[in-house]
Amino acid sequence: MTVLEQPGSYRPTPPPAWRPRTDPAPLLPDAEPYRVLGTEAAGGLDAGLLLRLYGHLVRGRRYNGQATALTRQGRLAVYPSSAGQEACEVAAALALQEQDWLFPSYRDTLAAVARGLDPVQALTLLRGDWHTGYDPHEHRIAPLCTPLATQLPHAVGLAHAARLKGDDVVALAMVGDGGTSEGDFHEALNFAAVWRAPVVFLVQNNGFAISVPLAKQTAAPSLAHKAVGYGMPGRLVDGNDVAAVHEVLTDAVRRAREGGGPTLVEAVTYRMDAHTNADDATRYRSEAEVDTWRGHDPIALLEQELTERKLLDASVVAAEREAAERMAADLRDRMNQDPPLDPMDLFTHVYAQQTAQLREQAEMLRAELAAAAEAAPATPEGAQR
Amino acid sequence: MTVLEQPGSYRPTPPPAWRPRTDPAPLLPDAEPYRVLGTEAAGGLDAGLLLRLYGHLVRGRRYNGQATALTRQGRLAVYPSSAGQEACEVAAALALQEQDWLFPSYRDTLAAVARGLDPVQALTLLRGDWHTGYDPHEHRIAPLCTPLATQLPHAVGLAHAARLKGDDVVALAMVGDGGTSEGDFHEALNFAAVWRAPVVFLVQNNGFAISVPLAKQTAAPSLAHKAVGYGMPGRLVDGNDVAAVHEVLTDAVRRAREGGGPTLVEAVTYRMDAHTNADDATRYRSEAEVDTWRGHDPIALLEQELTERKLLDASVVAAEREAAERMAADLRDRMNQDPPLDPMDLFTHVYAQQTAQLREQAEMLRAELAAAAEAAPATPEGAQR
Amino acid sequence: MTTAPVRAEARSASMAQALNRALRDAMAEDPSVHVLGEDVGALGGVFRVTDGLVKEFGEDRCTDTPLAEAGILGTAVGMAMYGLRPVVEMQFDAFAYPSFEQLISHVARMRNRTRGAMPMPLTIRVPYGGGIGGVEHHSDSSEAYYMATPGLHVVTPATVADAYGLLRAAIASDDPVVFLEPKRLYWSKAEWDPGTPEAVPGIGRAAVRRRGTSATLITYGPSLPVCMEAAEAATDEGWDLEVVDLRSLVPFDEETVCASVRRTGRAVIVHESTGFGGPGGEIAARITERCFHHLEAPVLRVAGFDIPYPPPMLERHHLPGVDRVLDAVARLQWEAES
Amino acid sequence: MTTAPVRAEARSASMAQALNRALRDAMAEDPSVHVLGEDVGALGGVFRVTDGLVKEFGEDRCTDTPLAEAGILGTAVGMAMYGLRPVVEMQFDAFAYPSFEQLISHVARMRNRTRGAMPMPLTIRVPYGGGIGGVEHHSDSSEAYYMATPGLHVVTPATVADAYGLLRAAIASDDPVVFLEPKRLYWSKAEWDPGTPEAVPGIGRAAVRRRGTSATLITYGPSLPVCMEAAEAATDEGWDLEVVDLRSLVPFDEETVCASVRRTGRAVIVHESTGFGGPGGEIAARITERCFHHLEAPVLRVAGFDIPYPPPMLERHHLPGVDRVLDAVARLQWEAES
Ligand SMILES: Cc1ncc(C[n+]2csc(CCOP(=O)(O)OP(=O)(O)O)c2C)c(N)n1
Ligand SMILES: Cc1ncc(C[n+]2csc(CCOP(=O)(O)OP(=O)(O)O)c2C)c(N)n1
Ligand SMILES: [Mg+2]
Ligand SMILES: [Mg+2]
Repeated sequence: MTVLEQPGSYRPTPPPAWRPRTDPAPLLPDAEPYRVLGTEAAGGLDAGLLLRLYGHLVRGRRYNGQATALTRQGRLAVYPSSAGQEACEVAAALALQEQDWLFPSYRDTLAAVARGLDPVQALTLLRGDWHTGYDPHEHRIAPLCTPLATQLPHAVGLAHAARLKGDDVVALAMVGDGGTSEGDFHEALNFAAVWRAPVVFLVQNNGFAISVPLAKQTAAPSLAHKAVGYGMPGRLVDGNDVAAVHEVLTDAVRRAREGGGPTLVEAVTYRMDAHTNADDATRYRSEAEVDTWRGHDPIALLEQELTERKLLDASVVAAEREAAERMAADLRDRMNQDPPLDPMDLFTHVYAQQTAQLREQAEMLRAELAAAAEAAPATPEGAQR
Repeated sequence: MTVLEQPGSYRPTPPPAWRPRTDPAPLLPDAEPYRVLGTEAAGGLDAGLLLRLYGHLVRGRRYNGQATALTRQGRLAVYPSSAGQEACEVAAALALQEQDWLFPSYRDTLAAVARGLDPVQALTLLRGDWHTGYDPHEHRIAPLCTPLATQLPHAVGLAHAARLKGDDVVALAMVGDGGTSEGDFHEALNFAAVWRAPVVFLVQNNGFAISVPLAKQTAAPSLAHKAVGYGMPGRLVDGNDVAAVHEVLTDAVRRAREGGGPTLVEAVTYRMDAHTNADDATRYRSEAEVDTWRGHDPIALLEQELTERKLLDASVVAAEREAAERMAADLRDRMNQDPPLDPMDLFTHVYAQQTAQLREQAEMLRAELAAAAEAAPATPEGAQR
Repeated sequence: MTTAPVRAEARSASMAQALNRALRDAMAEDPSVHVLGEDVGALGGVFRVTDGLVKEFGEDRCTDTPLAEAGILGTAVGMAMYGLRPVVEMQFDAFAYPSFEQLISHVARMRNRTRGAMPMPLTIRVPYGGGIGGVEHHSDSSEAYYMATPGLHVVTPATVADAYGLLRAAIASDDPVVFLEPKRLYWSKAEWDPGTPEAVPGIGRAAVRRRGTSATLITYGPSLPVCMEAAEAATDEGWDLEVVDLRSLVPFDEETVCASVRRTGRAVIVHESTGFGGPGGEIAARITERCFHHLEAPVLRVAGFDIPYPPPMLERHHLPGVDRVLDAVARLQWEAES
Repeated sequence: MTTAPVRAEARSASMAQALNRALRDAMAEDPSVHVLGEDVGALGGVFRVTDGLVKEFGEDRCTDTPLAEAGILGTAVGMAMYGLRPVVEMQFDAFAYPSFEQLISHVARMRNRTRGAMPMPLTIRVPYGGGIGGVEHHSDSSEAYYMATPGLHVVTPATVADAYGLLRAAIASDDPVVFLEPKRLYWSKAEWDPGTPEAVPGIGRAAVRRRGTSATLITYGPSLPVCMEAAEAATDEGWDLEVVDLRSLVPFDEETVCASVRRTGRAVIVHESTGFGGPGGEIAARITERCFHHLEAPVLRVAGFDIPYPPPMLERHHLPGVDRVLDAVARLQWEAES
C-alpha cells in the first residue's frame, strides 16, 4: 500500500491521467472587439452583400419603430425592441443557410423577420392571440423563447440530432448578456462542445439585463472568454458593425458545418430603447450614456462606409426607406385587424388526442359561450378585445 | 436617425461600452498540474507540516478501508470511498482556519473528519439513522451534499454573508469533475466572482462521474480553465501531491481572506475504489488503468519525500499506523452499536413549530408504535434494523 | 404607476405599496434582513415592490444579482446558514422553476436534515397568477408545486392589509415561506393605516371575509375579489354565501374551513390554478374526510382548465369568473333540500 | 443482480429486465428512438435498465451525457424538435428537479404553443419512491409535481408485464410521458413472456387487480403489492376488497375508478407520496364529485407523512404498509351500515 512496502515505485511524474488537452490559446478571443467597417478590411467587402445588409438594417429599424408604436395603440401587449441591435439581428439571420435553424430569444423577432418570417406571425406572441405565431418548421425558426437561455440546449439537441441523421444543418442560438448567467447557458455550451455539435451561440451583450448592468452580471474579461472553459473558441465582435458580425457568424457557421464544433460569439452592442415599452430606463441609465451610443449607430456606421465607397446615394437611401415604409404600413394595417380568436383552441393542442377530461372542460366552455352568444348575439368573438 | 441626417457623427471607434476588463492572462492555469513532492521546491517544505499531513493521510486511508468494511458488515447503507484521493481531502481540511467553513460533497466525509468531525457523525448519513449527523456550526462543516454542485452556491452565500458582517471567514467548497457540468456550478462561480466572495472551489477531478470518463464530461483544456470565464484565477494541481494541494489551497484561502476574491482549483487525482461499494467499476475501466495510478499513490509520494529527507523511519510509520488502527478500531466498535432511533423524530424538525397536521400524524404513529409494543413488548425500537 | 412612499397614516394604498412598506419596515427593524433578486435595486423590481430599498439600505442589503434563479436561491440558502434573513424575489412565477432543486432539496429540508441546527428563515416572493395580459410564462399559478413540498410554508395575501401583515410574518418566520403575490391585485387599493396594521394573526389562519349560511366559497389570492363579487350576485338567487380567504395554503387552516363548511353544509373551492392536481383537490379531499356527514353535496371546484396558461387574448375564458362560480353554486344539489 | 438478456419465451423476469427489453425492442424497431442520460452507456444505468444498449446500438443511440439534468432534458427537447424520440433517464427522482424548468416550460407546452407543429414525443424515465434504503434525495415520490403540469402524461407500472407494455406505449406516444419506475419493484419478478406481452391497453387505462365488493383500494406503482397483501389480509376481517391499479395518473381513468367505487361504495387511496398536496387529494376529490351519492363513507387516504423523506432506518415508519391500509379500511364507517 505504501512505498515502504513497494520500494522503487516512487516516480515524481505527472498524474497518469493528465494529458494536456486542447491548447487554450486558439480558444481565447481577441482583446478588442473585431471591427470591419471603417478599417482597411472593409475595402474587400462585397458591395452586394453590404447593400443587402443595409436594406435589412433600414427595414429593421423601421420595424422596431412600428412595433413600438403598435404597443401605444394597444395592438401589442408588449414589445421588447431591438433598436440599436439591428446589426446583430440581421447578421444572425443572414449568416444561416436555408436548411439551418435559428433559435431566437424573446427579443429577436427582427432576426426571425430578417430570415423570412411574416412580421405578423413573429409578433403573435406579443400581440397575445397565441403563443408561437408560426410553424417553426416552415422557416426553421424555433419558438421565440421567453425563459432565458432555455432555448440554448434545444439548439444543441437539434443540431446534434441533425448531425446524427447525417443532415447538413447548423443551429444558431441567440441569448442576451444576462442570459449567460443562467445554468442552462452553461449546460448547453458544455453539451455542444462535448458532442462537437454544429451550433453557434450568439450573445448580444447590450449592456443590460433589464436594469442590471454587465458589471453586476459578470466579472469575466469578456463574455467571449467563457468559451475557453468549454473548449470552444470565443469570438468578440463589435455588434454594431454589421459587416463584422456577419463575417464572424458566417465563419462560425461554416466551421460548425464542416464539423469543427461550436463557437461562442459575443457581440458588443447597446439597447437604445427601454427593455420593453413597459420599462422605465431612466431609473437605471443616463441619457448621456445612451447618447454616446447614438454616435455608434449600426446604420450610421454602414452608411458611412457605403457613402465612402460611393455605393450609397440619396436615391438608394430613399428607395430603402420607401421599402421600409411599405413594410411598416403593411404591418400596421394587418396588425390593426383583430385576429381571429377561437376560445376552443384552448383545448385543441394540449395533447395529440384530447383527453376525456379536457373534452368535458371544452364542453363546459362551449356551453358558456353559447349561452353568452344567446344573451348578446351581436358580438362576434373576434371583436371582443 | 442615420448618418445622412447627422453628418460627421461617424467614428470608427470601438463600441462605447467596451472597456477591456480583466486581463485574462493571470487567470489562466499552468499547462501542467503543479507539483511539489519530488521537485526542488520540496526542499523548502516545513517538516512539521509534512509529518502532520502524513499522519492524516495514513489515518485517512485506514478510514476509507474501515468504512468500506462496514458496508460489507451491513453497518453502512453505502460508502463512497475517497481512497486514492486522500491528499485532496486532507489538504482541503488543513488549508482552512478554525473560523472558516467547509462545504463537502457526499464523497468528502474524510475532509470533514480531518477537520475534526467525529467519524461516526460523519457517517450518520451513510449509516442511515439520520441525514446530517452533526451540528454544522460546531466545526463549521455544511451538511454533506448529495445533489451534485448544489452546495456551491451555499458556500458563496455564506462567505458573502460573513464578509457583509465583517467576519474573517473563508468558505472552501468541494465538488467532483462531474459536478462541474451542473448549472449550479456555473451560477455559483459567477456569483462568487461578481461579489468577490471569499470562496475557494476545489474540483477533485478523479477521472470519472460514476462510469462517465472526463472526456465525455468536458472538452475544456482543463477544468481549471473554466475559471477564466468567471474572471477568477484557475489553478491546476497534482491532486495526489499533498504538499502541492495544500500549498495551492492555502494560497487561495489566503487570497480570499485578503479580499482577493474566489479561486477555482482543479486537483487531478483518481478514485481507486469503485464509485461506491454498490458500484461495479469493471464495467467501465480497466485494472491496467487503476494500476498506473497505484504508482502515483499520494501516501507513497509523500513517504518517498519524507524518507529522502530522513524524516521518516520505521518507528514513525509504525506509530502512525498504530494511531490509524486505533481510530479504525474505535470507529468499528462504535459503528457496531445500533444507533438510538426514535421514530417520532420524523415529525420534530420539519418546522420550527409543529403544525396541527403533523401533530395529528405524529399521534397516529405514536398509537401504532404503542400497539406494536403491546403486541411484542420485548423488541426495543433501536434494535429493529 | 406611482411608487411614492407610503406615509404612516390611514390612506389609500395599493398592495404593491403595502408590500414595499413591509420590506422597508422589516429591513429597518432587523439588519439581518437582506433583499436579493433580479432588478430589485435601481429599478425597484418590475412591479416596483422593492422601490427605494437600495437607496435607503444600500446595495449590500438590497442586491441586484446576476440573472440566475437557482443561484439566487442557492446563495440565499448560504446567507441563511450564516444567520441572515434573505428575502428573495423571483421575477415571475414561471421563472422560479430553475430554482426548484434548491427549493425542494435544500430550502425545504435543511432544518429537518440538521435536526433543527440549520433553520432556513428565508422568504421567497413569487408574483403569481394571470389576468394581467402577460405573454406565455408570465401568468402561471404554481402553488401546487409548493404545497406538495413538506418543509415550506405557502402564504398568499388577497388584501392590502394582509399583504403587509403576512409579509412581515413571513420574514419573521424561522421557516422558509413561499410568499405568493397575486399579480393582478398589485394595483388594487384600500384604505390602510400601516401605523396600526389590521391584526393579521400570523401564518396559518384563514379569514372569513363574508359571513353566510347557504354555502362556503373557499378561495385565496387573486380569486378572492371574484368570490366576493359572486357572493354579492348570489343574493339575487337567494343564496347567502360565506367566503373564506385561506391566506395560508401551508399550514392549512382546517379549523376555520371545516367550521364554516359544517355550518353551511356546502362548499365550492375557487382558484386560478389548474384543477387537476391543483390545490383544490387537497382542500376538497380534506374537507370531505373531516366533514362528510355535514355535506349536503360534494365539494365542488372552480379552477383554471387543465391546460397551459392561455395567451392574453384568451385568458378571460380560462380564469374562473363570477358566472362560473355561480354555476358551481347552482350545482350544489339544492333540490335535494326541498 | 443479473442483467442477462431476456429471451422471448415465458420465464421469470424482473421489472428491470422487462424495462430493458422494452427499450431494446423500441430501439430496434424505430431508429429515431435514442436513449440518453447519466451512466446509461457502459454501466447500463445504476439500476441496469439500459444494460447492453450501447453495445447493441452504439453510443449515438445510447449516450452517456455530461452530468446535468437540465441539459439532458433540454437537448432532448431539441432532438425531439428534429423528429427523434428521445428516452431520457433521470438517475433518481430528486435529481430530476434541476430539469423542472425545461419540463414545465418547454416539454409540457411545446405542442400547445406551436398549435401542434412541434410535438414532444419524449419519454422521461424517473426511478421513484422509497423502500430501498436510499440516503436522502434518493427516495422521493415526486408524482404530484408532474400531475400538476398540464401537457404531460404520467405513467407508472406496478407489474413486470406493465413495465414492458407501458414503456413501449410511452415511447410510442406522440406526447411527452413522465414514466415513473418504482425503485423497490425493479427486482420484483414474474413469469412473463415478452413474445406475447400481456395486453396493455395503452396509456390512460387503470386495471382492476382484484375484484371485490366491500370497498375499493386505489393505488399505483410501489403500493400495489401492499394493497394486494392488505386485500388478502382483509378477508380475515370479512372485507372483500377491490384493488384498482391506476397505471396512468395522467390521463386519469375516471371511468374505471368511478365504476369500482360506485359498486363498492367505499374507497381508500394508497400511495407513498406525501398526503398533503399529493396525488390522493385530486383522486379523492374527483371521486367524491362524481360518485357522491354512492359513497357510504368519505374517501380516505393512506399516504406518506407530510415530511421530507426519512433516513433509511426510519423509512418503514413512513411508508404505507398493510396495517395502515387495514386501519383505514376499518375507518370506512361500516357501523353506519348495520
Ligand atoms: C429564466 C428567466 N428569468 C427571468 C426572466 C425575466 N426577464 C426577462 S428579460 C430579462 C433580462 C434579460 O437580459 P439579457 O439576457 O441581457 O437580454 P436582453 O433583454 O438584454 O436582450 C429578465 C430578467 C426570464 N424571462 N426568464
Ligand atoms: C444532481 C445530481 N444528479 C445526479 C446524481 C447522482 N450521482 C451521484 S454521484 C454521481 C457522479 C458524481 O461524479 P463527480 O462529480 O465526478 O464526483 P465523484 O463521484 O467522482 O466524486 C452521480 C451522477 C446526484 N447525486 N445529483
Ligand atoms: Mg442584455
Ligand atoms: Mg469524479
